[in-house]
Amino acid sequence: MQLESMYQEIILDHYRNPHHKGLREPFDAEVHHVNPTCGDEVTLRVSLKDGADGEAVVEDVSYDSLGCSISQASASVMTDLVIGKPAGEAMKISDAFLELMQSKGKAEPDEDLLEDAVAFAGVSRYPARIKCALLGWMAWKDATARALSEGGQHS
Amino acid sequence: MQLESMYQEIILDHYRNPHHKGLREPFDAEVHHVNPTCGDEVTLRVSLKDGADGEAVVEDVSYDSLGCSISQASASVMTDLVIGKPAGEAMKISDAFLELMQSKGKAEPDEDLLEDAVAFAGVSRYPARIKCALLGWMAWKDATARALSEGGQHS
Amino acid sequence: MTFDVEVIRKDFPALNRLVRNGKPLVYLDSGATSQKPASVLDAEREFYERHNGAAHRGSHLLSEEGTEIYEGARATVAGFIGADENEVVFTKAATESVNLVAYALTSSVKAGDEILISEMEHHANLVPWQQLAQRTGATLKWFTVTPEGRLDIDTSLITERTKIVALTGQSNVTGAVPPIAEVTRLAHQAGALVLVDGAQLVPHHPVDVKALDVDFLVFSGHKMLGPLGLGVLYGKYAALEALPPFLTGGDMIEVVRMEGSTFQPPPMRFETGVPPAPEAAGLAAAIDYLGGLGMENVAAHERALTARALDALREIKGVRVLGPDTTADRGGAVAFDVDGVHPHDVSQVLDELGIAVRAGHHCAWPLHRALGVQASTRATFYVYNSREEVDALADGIRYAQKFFGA
Amino acid sequence: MTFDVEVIRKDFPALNRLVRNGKPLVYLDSGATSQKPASVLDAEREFYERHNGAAHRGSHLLSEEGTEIYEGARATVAGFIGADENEVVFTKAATESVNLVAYALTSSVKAGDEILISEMEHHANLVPWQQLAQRTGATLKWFTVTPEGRLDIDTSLITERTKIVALTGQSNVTGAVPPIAEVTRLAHQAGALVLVDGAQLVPHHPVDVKALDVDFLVFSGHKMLGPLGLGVLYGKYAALEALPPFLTGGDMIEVVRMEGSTFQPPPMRFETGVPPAPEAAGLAAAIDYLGGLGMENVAAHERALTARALDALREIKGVRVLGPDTTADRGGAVAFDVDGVHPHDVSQVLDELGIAVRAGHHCAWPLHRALGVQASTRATFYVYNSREEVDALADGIRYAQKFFGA
Ligand SMILES: Cc1ncc(COP(=O)(O)O)c(C=O)c1O
Ligand SMILES: Cc1ncc(COP(=O)(O)O)c(C=O)c1O
Repeated sequence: MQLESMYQEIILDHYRNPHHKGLREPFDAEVHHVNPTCGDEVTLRVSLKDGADGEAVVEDVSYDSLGCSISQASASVMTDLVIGKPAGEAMKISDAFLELMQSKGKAEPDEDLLEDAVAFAGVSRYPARIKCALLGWMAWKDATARALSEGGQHS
Repeated sequence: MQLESMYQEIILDHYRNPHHKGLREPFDAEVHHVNPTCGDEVTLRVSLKDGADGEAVVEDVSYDSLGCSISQASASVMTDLVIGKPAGEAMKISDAFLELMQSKGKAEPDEDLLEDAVAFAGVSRYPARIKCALLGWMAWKDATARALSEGGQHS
Repeated sequence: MTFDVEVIRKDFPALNRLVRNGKPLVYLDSGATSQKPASVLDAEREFYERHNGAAHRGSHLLSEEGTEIYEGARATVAGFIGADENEVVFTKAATESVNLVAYALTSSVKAGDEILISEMEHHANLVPWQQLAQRTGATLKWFTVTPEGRLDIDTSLITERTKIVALTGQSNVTGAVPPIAEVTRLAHQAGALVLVDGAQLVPHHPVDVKALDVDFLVFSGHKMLGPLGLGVLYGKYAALEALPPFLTGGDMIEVVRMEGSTFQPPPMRFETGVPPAPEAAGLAAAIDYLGGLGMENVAAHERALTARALDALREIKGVRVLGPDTTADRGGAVAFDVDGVHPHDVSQVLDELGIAVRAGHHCAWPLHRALGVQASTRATFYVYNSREEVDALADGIRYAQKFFGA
Repeated sequence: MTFDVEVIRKDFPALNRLVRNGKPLVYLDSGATSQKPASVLDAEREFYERHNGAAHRGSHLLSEEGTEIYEGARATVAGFIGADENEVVFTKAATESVNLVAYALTSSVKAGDEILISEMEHHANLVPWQQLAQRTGATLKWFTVTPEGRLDIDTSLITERTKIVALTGQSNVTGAVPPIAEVTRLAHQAGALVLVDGAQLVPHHPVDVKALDVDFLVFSGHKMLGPLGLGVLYGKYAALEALPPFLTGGDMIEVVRMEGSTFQPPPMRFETGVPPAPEAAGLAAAIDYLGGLGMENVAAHERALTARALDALREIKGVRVLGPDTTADRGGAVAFDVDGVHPHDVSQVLDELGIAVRAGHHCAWPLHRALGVQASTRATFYVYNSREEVDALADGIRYAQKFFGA
């Protein structure tokens, strides 16, 4: 049975007890993303602040979502990884996660960078589920891009 | 070589020396038919008159046409067969010819009824050519039906 | 007539396929696309290896043979549904067939007219009508569904403004079979046309278009043992004749001049380009195969499997079947909700066990909303499915519940 | 690189076919549809026998594999023409591809706008534009042809009112290859879109869409060794993105509500229904086959055959070749007129000798009118044709002349 390689304990934990879930104020941008094949959806808010060096920092990510274990757990892990990070660094993590998902199970994920998110390596062998794992990340990326393009007014 | 079974001498004769060709006056109906795959065309006129028993008789069929040997010869043979016949009898000949064409080379044509037109039996084995053989006949049928429906004013 | 699944299965090469870790394939996704018997694959290949000339186009032997096979397939399809040959139009799929009618009606539908569909339609019989309404200013109306997933026939929706009623012949989610003949009678009284989406009906039940009296019936070859890439639009000849062409180009024309063109009568008017004759040969072989089994027997076999599935799922705590709970007016699509386990997770566990089902809204999103679920897991049955496979499904669902602690 | 026709022919099962009275088949009708190598038929069959799940739809193994094969084929097609993957839309044929663009432009073309085509178009790239003009009130204009069958480029026809220029990449009658890159430059300067009908170009020449810079390129798989039932629409991503959907239904949607729907970005926006993945697998195999030969070599081989045919036909009294008399900017379609023998009769005699050609106007009726003939006989060449077959054609024409006493 290969199920355990996809549904690792860490994923099921995040699924049962998602972190940072629920919509919170204040926020700089809110987006709503949908997975067209199953109707899974996420509403996600990003709040940025100016960091010490003037670079935007992800102050908070809050979300409400409906979806499968993979999409729920992935959103939860994502918030752990990006909250508190400078936006540029968080984007890099997001890119690394995207790359991992497109690797067809063949990548050696960077555990220092991706932390709990390496648990999703097994998902990348199931093309139909990659969209699930990416739903929250894509929403975050979209919301953050919007918040940044709204002229650096992050508070 | 099976060519001779399609291009019987009788067909080639009619092709080289078509009967009743050329458009003539007077006429009760004129039609223009086209074979959409090759652009072959025929303009055909029918003149009817009232017969002894009140039934319409085919007085004249005249036509102008562009087309292959089969379509030219077939139109020529057709005029020989229908001119001078009561419309009902001519329609029967036309139906018999249609049936022969749809027989895939398997019919025993009625030589008394079809006369020279039995020579086209071989054509019925070549589906792409059946339309050629029918072009003139269909035009005649159409023109005659129109002439008849115009209220029996045949002179 | 014996209906021996073990014998039938031998005709389907794909069913020998081993999946995840060498498990035998339990294919319960025929509602998406069916497997093909070898005779269908042979017919298609034989066409390419021996008769591959452009049908309707050449005057050489291959082209003649191609034409005969293509037109022979049209006759086979016509015979299968009780239509005349010139009432059968080949398209690429049921979806194109619906679009063809919806586009061709553009010039005869006006602002203020109404188009009537239902909440239980597949997107293929829904979005094209939204688009027609948008193009013309007509109003889209719809029958809702009852909590059991049956059509809620509010006859007041059929009025003299109704131009066309487009309804599914069998839901691809709940299996519900609406009373088509009855709705058709009402629609015709009001002067409306009727189109039935038979994508899930024609593969599974005997269908006689003359008895149904519908104006248009659409379906796809690939859901009835035939190849992908070929669909059918049946239309009463007069109904087809009243439509202008849709896709235009070669073969469907009568005379072409730069200044304008005229068109062939149906069915040629609606078929353009080199015809998909190999696929038509395959579909004819599929229909021969189904005819050999007998459509009554096919329907009875699926009814038995569906009854068994409904019984088995009823016994699993936390499982709710969407749609009718009995096999009355219900075909073999069984969609369900597992409390606490998302359909994607259910289907993933089943897939790992070798059981192929579908998860999501199955291109029937409004129906899922109406039934109060976001998505569902769906098993669909066909001629090659066995009772053991139904039992495996039930066991698999239990295993998924255990795995996710639901 | 050696190009050994005898070796190539062994890959094509249909070429072993004996025709009329046991004669070997001389297939000179690839312009209508090409023969298929066994590898293409194998790829399609392998799909059905092992990976037949609905692509894009299921979350089970077969469906995953089907999706990978389908998307892999898209990548192969993209690579073949120098496009990006998301610029390749699968349709059922070149004809549908043209119709897709013509319908999708409906809302952006207005009365007073102009659509520019040419007199040498196949009906597939002609009638859809007549229809678009009719729907929108736009004016259809066209380039005429010179007596040699070349495009007569009257640049004054390209104005700021021109919305789209739709031109053939290679005439299916005369073989003439218009200066696409040049016309495209002029059209773009005027702000018009450019669509090229590549049905006879892509199978026979190396094509790089980036170099041509056209906005849309359409072609059919079945004319390039692939299966019937699959065509391609290439579009620059921005050009595709500017188009609304055409065929609507499942898969191409984003969110569907009864009240309205939203749609996916390209290429998904233009593909609805269960995808023709087996045909796509076949087309990918066809492209692999052509890639193995090398498109430069394919073009050179056909050029040699065409030169030989032009030379041979020039020597037959009473035969007139339609179109250019040399191979400069000319592909391997050789249509001709035989004085005193109708094309149907010529082709019938050739067929009796085992030589398959096409007779008629080849879906290019206005071009035939422009060249002053009612119809013609056409031979078209491809990778598997030999010099001996060209010689057989010339001998056959002589025999036909004798038979009819011309
Ligand atoms: C130049 C040209 N364009 C378009 C087409 C249409 O191709 P299809 O029938 O595959 O759509 C053809 C072939 O018939 C052609 O030769
Ligand atoms: C009820 C129903 N209608 C229409 C379709 C569309 O069929 P296709 O994708 O073959 O066009 C389907 C299948 O997906 C269906 O189940």
